[in-house]
Amino acid sequence: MIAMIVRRFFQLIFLLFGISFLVFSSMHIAPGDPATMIGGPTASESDLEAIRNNLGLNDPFLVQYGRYISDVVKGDLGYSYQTRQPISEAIAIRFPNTLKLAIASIIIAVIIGIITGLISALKQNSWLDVTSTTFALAGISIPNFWLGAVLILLFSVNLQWLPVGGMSSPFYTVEGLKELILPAITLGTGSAAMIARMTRSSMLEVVKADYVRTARAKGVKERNVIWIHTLKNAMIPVITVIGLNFGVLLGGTIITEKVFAINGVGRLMIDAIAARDFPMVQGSVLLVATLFVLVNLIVDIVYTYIDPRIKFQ
Amino acid sequence: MPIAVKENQEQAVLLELKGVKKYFPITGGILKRKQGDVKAVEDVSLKLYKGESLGIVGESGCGKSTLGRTILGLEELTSGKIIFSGTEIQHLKRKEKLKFVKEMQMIFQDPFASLNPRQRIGHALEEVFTMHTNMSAKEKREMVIKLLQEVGLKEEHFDRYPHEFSGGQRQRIGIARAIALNPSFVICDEAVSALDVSVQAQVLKLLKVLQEKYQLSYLFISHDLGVVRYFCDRVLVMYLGNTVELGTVHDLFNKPLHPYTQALLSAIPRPTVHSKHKRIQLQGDIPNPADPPNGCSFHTRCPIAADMCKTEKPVWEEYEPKHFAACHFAGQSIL
Amino acid sequence: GEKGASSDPEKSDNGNNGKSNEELTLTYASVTDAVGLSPILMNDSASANITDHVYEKLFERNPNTMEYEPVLAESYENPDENTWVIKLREGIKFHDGTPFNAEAVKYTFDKLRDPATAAPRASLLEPVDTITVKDEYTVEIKTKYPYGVFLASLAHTNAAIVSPTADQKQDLMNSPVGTGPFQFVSWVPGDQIVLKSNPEYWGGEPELKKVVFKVVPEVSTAISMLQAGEVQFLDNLPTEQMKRIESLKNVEVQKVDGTPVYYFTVNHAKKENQDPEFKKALASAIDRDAFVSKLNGLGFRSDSVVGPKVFGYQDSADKAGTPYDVENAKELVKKNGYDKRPLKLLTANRGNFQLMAEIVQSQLTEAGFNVSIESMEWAAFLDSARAGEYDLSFLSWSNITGDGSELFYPNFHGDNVGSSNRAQYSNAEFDKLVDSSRTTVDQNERQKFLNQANELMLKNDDVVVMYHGVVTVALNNDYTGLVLDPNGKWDLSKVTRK
Amino acid sequence: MEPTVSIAELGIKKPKKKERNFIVITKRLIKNKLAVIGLIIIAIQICMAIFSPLLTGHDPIKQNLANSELPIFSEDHWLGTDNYGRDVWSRIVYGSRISLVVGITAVSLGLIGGIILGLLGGYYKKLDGIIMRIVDLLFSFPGILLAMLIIAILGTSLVNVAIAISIWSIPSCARIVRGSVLSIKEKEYIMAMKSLGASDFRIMVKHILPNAFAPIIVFATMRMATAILSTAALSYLGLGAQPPTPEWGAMIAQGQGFMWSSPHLTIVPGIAIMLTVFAFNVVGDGLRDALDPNMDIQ
Amino acid sequence: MGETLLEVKNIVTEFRTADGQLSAVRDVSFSLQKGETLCIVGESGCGKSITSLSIIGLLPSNGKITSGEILYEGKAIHQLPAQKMRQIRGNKISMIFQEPMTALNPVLTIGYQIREPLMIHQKLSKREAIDKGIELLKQVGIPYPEKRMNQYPHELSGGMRQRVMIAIALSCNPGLLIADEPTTALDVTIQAQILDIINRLKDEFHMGVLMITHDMGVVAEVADRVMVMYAGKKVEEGKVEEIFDKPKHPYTIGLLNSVPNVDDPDFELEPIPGSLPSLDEQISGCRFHLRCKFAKDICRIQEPPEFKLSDSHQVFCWLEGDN
Ligand SMILES: Nc1ncnc2c1ncn2[C@@H]1O[C@H](COP(=O)(O)OP(=O)(O)OP(=O)(O)O)[C@@H](O)[C@H]1O
Ligand SMILES: Nc1ncnc2c1ncn2[C@@H]1O[C@H](COP(=O)(O)OP(=O)(O)OP(=O)(O)O)[C@@H](O)[C@H]1O
Ligand SMILES: [Mg+2]
Ligand SMILES: [Mg+2]
Repeated sequence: MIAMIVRRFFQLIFLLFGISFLVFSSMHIAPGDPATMIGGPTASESDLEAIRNNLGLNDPFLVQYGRYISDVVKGDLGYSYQTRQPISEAIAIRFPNTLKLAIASIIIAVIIGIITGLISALKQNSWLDVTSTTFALAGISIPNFWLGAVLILLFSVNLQWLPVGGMSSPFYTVEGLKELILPAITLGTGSAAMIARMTRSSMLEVVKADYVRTARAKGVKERNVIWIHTLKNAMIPVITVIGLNFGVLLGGTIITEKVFAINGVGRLMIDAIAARDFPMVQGSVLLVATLFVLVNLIVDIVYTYIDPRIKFQ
Repeated sequence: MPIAVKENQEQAVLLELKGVKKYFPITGGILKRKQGDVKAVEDVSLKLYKGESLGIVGESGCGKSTLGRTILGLEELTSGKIIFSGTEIQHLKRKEKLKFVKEMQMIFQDPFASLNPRQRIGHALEEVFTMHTNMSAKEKREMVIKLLQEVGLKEEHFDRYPHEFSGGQRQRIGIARAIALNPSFVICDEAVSALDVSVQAQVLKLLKVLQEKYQLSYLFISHDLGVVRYFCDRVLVMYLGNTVELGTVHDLFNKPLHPYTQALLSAIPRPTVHSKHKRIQLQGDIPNPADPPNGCSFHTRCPIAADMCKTEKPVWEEYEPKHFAACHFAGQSIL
Repeated sequence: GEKGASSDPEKSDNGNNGKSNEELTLTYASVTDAVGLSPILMNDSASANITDHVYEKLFERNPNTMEYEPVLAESYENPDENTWVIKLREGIKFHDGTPFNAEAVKYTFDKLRDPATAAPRASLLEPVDTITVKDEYTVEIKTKYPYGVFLASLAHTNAAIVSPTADQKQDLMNSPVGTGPFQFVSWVPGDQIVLKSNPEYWGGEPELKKVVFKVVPEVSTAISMLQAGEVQFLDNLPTEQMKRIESLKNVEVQKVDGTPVYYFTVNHAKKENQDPEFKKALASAIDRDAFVSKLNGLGFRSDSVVGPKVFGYQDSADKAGTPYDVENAKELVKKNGYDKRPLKLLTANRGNFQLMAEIVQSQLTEAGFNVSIESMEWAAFLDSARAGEYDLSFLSWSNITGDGSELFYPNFHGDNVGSSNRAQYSNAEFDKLVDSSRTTVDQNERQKFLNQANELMLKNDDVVVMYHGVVTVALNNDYTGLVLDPNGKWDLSKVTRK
Repeated sequence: MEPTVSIAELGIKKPKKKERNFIVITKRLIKNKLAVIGLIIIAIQICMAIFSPLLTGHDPIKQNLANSELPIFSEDHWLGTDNYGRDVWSRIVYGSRISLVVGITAVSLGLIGGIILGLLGGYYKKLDGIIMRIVDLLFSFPGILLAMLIIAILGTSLVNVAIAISIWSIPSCARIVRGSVLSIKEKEYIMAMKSLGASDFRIMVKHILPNAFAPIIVFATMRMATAILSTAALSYLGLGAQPPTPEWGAMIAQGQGFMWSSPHLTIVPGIAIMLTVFAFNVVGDGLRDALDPNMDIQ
Repeated sequence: MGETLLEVKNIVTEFRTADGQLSAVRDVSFSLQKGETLCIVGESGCGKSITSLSIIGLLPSNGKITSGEILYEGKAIHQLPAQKMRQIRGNKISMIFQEPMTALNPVLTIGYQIREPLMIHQKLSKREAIDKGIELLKQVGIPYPEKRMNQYPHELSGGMRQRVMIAIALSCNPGLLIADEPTTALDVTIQAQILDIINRLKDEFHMGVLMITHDMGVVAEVADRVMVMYAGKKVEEGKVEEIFDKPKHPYTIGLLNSVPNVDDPDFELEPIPGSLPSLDEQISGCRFHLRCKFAKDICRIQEPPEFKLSDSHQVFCWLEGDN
């Protein structure tokens, strides 16, 4: 296991190199000039030139990239073009919110997804199955901004049960939880739908397995047949989906963060892209890639707990 | 007597194996370095004569299939020589090998698994000609229909999918595909094990008929000794990648030299209620092929193992004419 | 004039009634976060909204009289055209205790001018030659040439005075220190900035004790927050949501005719676009009245490029553009075969640009032109427009200083083709008029030059003014006293509870 | 040694009606009520796209500022008009062309890329490491940046949006295909093809690919939905269809500002997208079930 | 012997499928005494497994016993509510399934799986169940049973897994053990071990064993009585000697002639021509007549009734009617 973690770590380094080069070059190829974004639309040529020189944007591409990489290797992610704030600090402020949101919505997604998936699998082709399938598909098809706006209108503006947006209280307080509910639901529905569908098909496969029949032949209670003998086996592909979704969520989800005024990594990245704040884009993409690999690693470790057959050399 | 008939042909060696080894590397560690080998086939040498059926028996996992696949070049040879019709074929490139592919064919254990479930069987058979000949579509179709008839199927089966056939029929298709290019050598890798006794009997008959007709040589892999006895001329017994005994059916079944052969023969459940055999109970399970025991690989389960068996590897010797074995106590009964 | 929306006499439940005993607090929702809080280094309106409350400038334009009035300055005189002697107000202290004096002014302006600073708006002081401290409270500034827009420049947000000690000690970008009515408390980047009242403010401590600038990127969410009472104040209300906002019971909308101008332009760098009939045909094809009716009251009509709230305006220019006449346009199109030429209409996909583009595209099509829209996000748009990769486009300018030269020079002067002159407009006669307006100190003279320049553009149909912006805010009914400037800025220092 | 029974009469099942594979699958599909509903919706949509002019009395881009924001069930405009006074129904009908075309193009391009990567990675152990790292890279590269890059290089056209979306699909498609290839290539019929001397290309294309079809089809229909939603998301970010071209995603994005005054401007295209997504998903579900060999037993 | 353990009377088991109702088991009756081994033989797909699953009540969800009854120790069990049936399963009747590789749950330890029935039916504490489990593993000849308790199925060889299955099946000393091809997937040497264990335990606990197989060798080895099935029907039943020495039904004869004899090199195979009809095929008369060399007119028209040849030997074939 340790060996696997170490190997993944090496792979991660290569991946990050690749990603950073890709991001760096695409930011340079894409139209839009960081200097204009700092100087504003009416900045004069001399103003822009001063800004460019100051940021080193007049150097050749490879020189800029080399400088960036050597800083990163030294542990310095650089400073924002826009705010001149250290990138690591900017990310450190946003990441906890994204993390909270990602965890909350994956919890919601897992609970809803597994339960609906289980129901539809156990009552295959019944009206319950059709209903939950329909719900799952509705969940996957509703655009997030739409769902978010409607939830806000309903629960925050009309009923006034929950705050409209923002995320300022610690998650363990009542306020903190209230702030999380709507965005987590908005964000979680898509993943819930995926998890539900995965659970359904995986369960349908596993309930056919011989060992489930063995369990019944032993006289095991139906409840235990499902929860002990079936579910654990069915979870293996579901875990992959959960992991993939969680990885994506951890990278921040622009629309939900925007709609609920959450100060998260997704918005940071999108704002940085819009403002051509290269170092900030780099920093957030590297964070996302790292998280992605990390989550995959965790998923793989979870596998070994769920399925003893899986071993990592 | 078939054996007598084949005595004359013995001179014509079709296939010769010399010291064939096949190891599968076990990799591990951070850099996926090689950590050891599964010694699936360990030093096999033998000759196969034209028109004969050579049976290979042995416990599951002892390397029978690997040997078969290695001969066909489906697995890369670790070391040794494979000589087919006088040509060493183990190092040939794919292009050069195509010629031999036509000569050497294989019938697989699971007739269903060895057919592409999404291909009509007619097309599956046509594909063989597409790959190796320049026949026109019409010629191919005619050939396929002839083939189908040859194995007892009909033209109307041409457009069916594998799942629309019964197990026996599917195995016939597998046979048709194997004989399509007029091979001289066919490996049957447990070709009848998946079939039910009554279907198995049908297929065995068919194989025999074809052998007569085309002078085929079979390498017949099986763990059913009854079938082997019925079908083969000579038998090779393998244990944990090693050849332990080779002899004619008659010799081997009547005078087994190796204790493992003896155990195997005694363990066969006889479909008769009267002559209850004394069974030899082997203790323990088959050792891990990645970590075979020293000395004789069978010593861990051998009832007559002595100290020397634990340290010294027995040599492959011809104890009687055409009857080989590798055992320090060859011929000693273990009952 | 100032238009107040009809206020609802009923007090809303959503307001801050419960908090009446506490310190008066106001929360403002901003679509974007501030970039930084140093007037020298920032150049965006979200930051300006904050720095305007923390720092002060030497002068400020009175939104009503549109005259420049001294703030940190007490008075000024021009011994000659190139010399400005400014007397400063005495006894003012920065929030960190540093006294405000001539040194501070010199320090600030020198830093702004220094190329090493790379200040985005260093060009504000580009004509400045020397800055001399005459005494504790007097500075003398010499310009390289007579500079008529100097007071306007000094009234610009980016010309606010910073505390020299603070600037040397800390990064003003994230911990600003000025002389203003509010002082900085905290900033969680991306989330919110908190200011509190300055008890030692020379103009008297504001009643509003705490201001929270909250980042709410989605406007409709911000409106929901306003409705739910989570925020009390929004500005820059979007056209599409006006109906919704105006229907809210707990909110009062203020609208003021403003300085921003939105115009349609051809790419003047292309020869075929300089054809007067082509420009005339375009101008006649665009029905500005129909468009303005779609703005829900957030824009008003005037053909003049220099708007009514901008220095240099004369009401004779209101109708000086080519009037809408689709038949005339069709005729010109047919006559000159303009329909055969595919035209690319470049637009940014934000604010009302998209609306303009769609409506105008439809109107031009009606007249027979062959126009296709290409919309882009802001940064790419600015780049493409600057490079002149378009035939037609919409541009805008929200004039902070409210001076006509500040509109004409960056946007249309030949010097700035390739940078801020995205219309690629280059006309020697026009350039001369604008130069004169800048180098003349006599304001009446300047007015004349600006008007001539304005009329010149209109006569040639160089641009078609789509509308002039109406600046808006929506404020919770419990509050009053907010001052809204035509340039879109607002002042919270006089805000009180109703 | 002559066989006692004639071979021809051995083991022949009674000949069954010859049924083409797709007929069997269609039959099974038709038994699935949800899938049938989905198929009907898709059929309607295709009709909408092909016969748009016949289905609408209005020009989808014709503005009428005086008649803007008419509510649903207005006279002459049964789905109302948008804020430019354009008929919502005709925009929905014409919009189906783009949504379907973008969806199908994006998914097919993504499939091609994903299948190639997945096949190579799954089949050749040596390429697997590199290909999976490429896939990881594509996974973590922000989609928006990718879209911007493509649009920066190629422009803001719809085709390019399709390309952007298709590139998003590649990594997941590659993973799915690779997974199937890994298991299929161990199947005995692949070994059988090798023993017959088939080339790797033939094996991959003729024998592995058709058998990986079930997961690919399910993925494709799922992805079709995601693709249409992604155009919406891209339009929302300003990278979608260029106005005034009607496109559902852009319609939602534009209507968002009018959610309170004219909610139908978001809800109508929202429902259109939802129905499509729903239809493709249930058909995908149905197809998967129909292709499931387990159904064979019955 | 003598005490009747299980009685199956005229059961019919049907499947609801896309092609309509299909009968997999057609009117099968038999009985089993305590301490006796009954083997069911027949071609693959003839309904052996479905018969046994009908008894233990674990038919696939689309299957149902549509008529007939099953009596265990004289009490009907085919209509018991799920709750009651659970108390019987694993306790009074237990089953070993066809595939040792897949019948054990891969994610649960051997220990857990063997403890489970003990704790459910014998209400043992966890500690006691562990001890009993170790005891059972020892009985079926698994080396180092303590260690095995904490291992997972994939860490065991196929033979060991099948032995674990047997240990589980025997854990509550069932009165009836159903073994569905318990050795098909194994090699002869391992197969021999397992058959020995079952035989030994049968004698020890006086169980009834219902063994399903199509390997005639195995039958000869373990059976007291044999029932031959063809296409869902019982075609012949008798003592093992009767079946092997005096097979009456042409199908039984064909089956025996299809097995190569290891001990007789000159034995010539005589395969039964044709193949098993599919379930939905409508066949009038005897279901075997299409493949029967001796089929007469009546065979094609009317189903043969039971002909008793001796107390223990019955056959369903018109040919017997002639004698
Ligand atoms: N690709 C492979 N990689 C690693 N080990 C392998 C591979 N193929 C086979 N082996 C191992 O080689 C040994 C011999 O396998 P092989 O399939 O030849 O046995 P067999 O005699 O055919 O068994 P069976 O009767 O079960 O078919 C086994 O231990 C097997 O696990
Ligand atoms: N769930 C099901 N739905 C429909 N038909 C089924 C189902 N399960 C089994 N059958 C059919 O019932 C018949 C009897 O099956 P059964 O499993 O009893 O055969 P078997 O005699 O045990 O064969 P084998 O020796 O291969 O195990 C077969 O034709 C099979 O296809
Ligand atoms: Mg094998
Ligand atoms: Mg069975």
